[in-house]
Amino acid sequence: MSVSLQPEAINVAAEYAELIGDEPGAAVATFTGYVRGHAEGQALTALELEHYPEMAQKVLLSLGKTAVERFKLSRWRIVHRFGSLSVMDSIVWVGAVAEHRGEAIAACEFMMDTLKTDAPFWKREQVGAGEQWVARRDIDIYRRKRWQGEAQ
Amino acid sequence: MSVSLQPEAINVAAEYAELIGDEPGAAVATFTGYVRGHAEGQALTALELEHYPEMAQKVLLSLGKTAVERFKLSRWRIVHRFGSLSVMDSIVWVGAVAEHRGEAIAACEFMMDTLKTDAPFWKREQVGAGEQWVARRDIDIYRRKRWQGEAQ
Amino acid sequence: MNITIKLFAALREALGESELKFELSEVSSDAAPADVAAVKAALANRGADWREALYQPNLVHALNHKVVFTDAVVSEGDELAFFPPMTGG
Amino acid sequence: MNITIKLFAALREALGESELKFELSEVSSDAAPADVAAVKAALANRGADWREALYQPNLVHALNHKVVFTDAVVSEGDELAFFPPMTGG
Repeated sequence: MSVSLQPEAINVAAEYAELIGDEPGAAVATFTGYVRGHAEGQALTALELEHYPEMAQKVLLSLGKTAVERFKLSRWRIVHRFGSLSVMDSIVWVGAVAEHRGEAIAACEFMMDTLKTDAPFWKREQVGAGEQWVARRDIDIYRRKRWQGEAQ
Repeated sequence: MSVSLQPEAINVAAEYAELIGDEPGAAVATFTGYVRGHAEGQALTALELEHYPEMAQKVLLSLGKTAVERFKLSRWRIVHRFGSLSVMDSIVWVGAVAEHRGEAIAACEFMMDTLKTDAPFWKREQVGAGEQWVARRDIDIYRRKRWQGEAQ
Repeated sequence: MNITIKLFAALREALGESELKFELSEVSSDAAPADVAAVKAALANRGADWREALYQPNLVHALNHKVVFTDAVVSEGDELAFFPPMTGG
Repeated sequence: MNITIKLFAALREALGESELKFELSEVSSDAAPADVAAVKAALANRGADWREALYQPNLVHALNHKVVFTDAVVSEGDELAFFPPMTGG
């Protein structure tokens, strides 16, 4: 039911407690993404996440609402970091509560696949001495499109 | 990498911390199931979970190992309660760590779908004044079979 | 020379027992080792409630903690369990 | 009578600006309101670096925080952003 864009580390335990609230639904699925220690075979030392705050907020809020309708969620939450991140830092967390496990799990996957390509964040990797903007991956476009094929 | 069968409530925060360990993988998915407050339209007041301890331990351990091979997991954990449960109690928790989100999420769904039909637990619901053994649901058989069709 | 029989859930309730010993030589010889079907048939002789419980549709047979078909061969010291479809998770 | 232009990531870097004002009357009249394509064309006149950045393949255009095609009509007070494909998550 809410979005947080934050520079701080994600407190997964606190987010989970907030997600389920006083009356947990029957099925709760979560996903956390962490910064990988390598990028295309090279050691990654840090990651800078640029974002477009107003648009990111709107896109993620709209994504949550779409997930509610599509997967009959009772609760959801999306947390996305921005700014300077280190290897193994948490970068994104999504949680979904539904009556059945299939819906909760699918909603998490849908939110992740969609925010990867639709939410205005850009990753800049520090690889060894150099830096580079991360290019969009074909697999992410493919994964995003799968959900459009199934759209109601 | 481990299974816990326990009568105690599941400490989701502690399980998560244990799952990821000191070096989280890039993608972490979890699922928690809670006791529903109703069963086929009637209010449910309590749930008794009978189990076959030695077999449950073996089946779930083997399930985790299968998930490792199938979804290239670096870490996993399955926690299942037994004994007397109340409405809204946590009943099962699974967690999977992989290099990519698709694999971590699919592994959670695979573990849940498989344990529902293959792990020796039996639910006895207290519904109003009466009690009844829960019957296996067709949807659970269907969901389990989907994974066999895709097996390598 | 016996095996352990375990019963769970509705079966355990219907038969009023959760665990019993079964003398394998009742149904087995060196020439013809017993399978799960033979043990079931011998147990069914204990009465109508046993017959009904053990031949109910969808009964699950687990031999040494592994689900098996009724043609699985049973050996001394084995643990054989009967129970209804599992409903975990 | 102007709009706000925003640039992000590699575009922001290449052009050395993250936000600028654009006088919409340069490209718009009551009879022919400007669309995103017209604003882009005017900005591209600022130099080769602008031209290259704004006509790169896969450039994304967002008008008031929504991704749009270049035929979207731009009105006074709007916020128009240009950026490369998003790589969140």
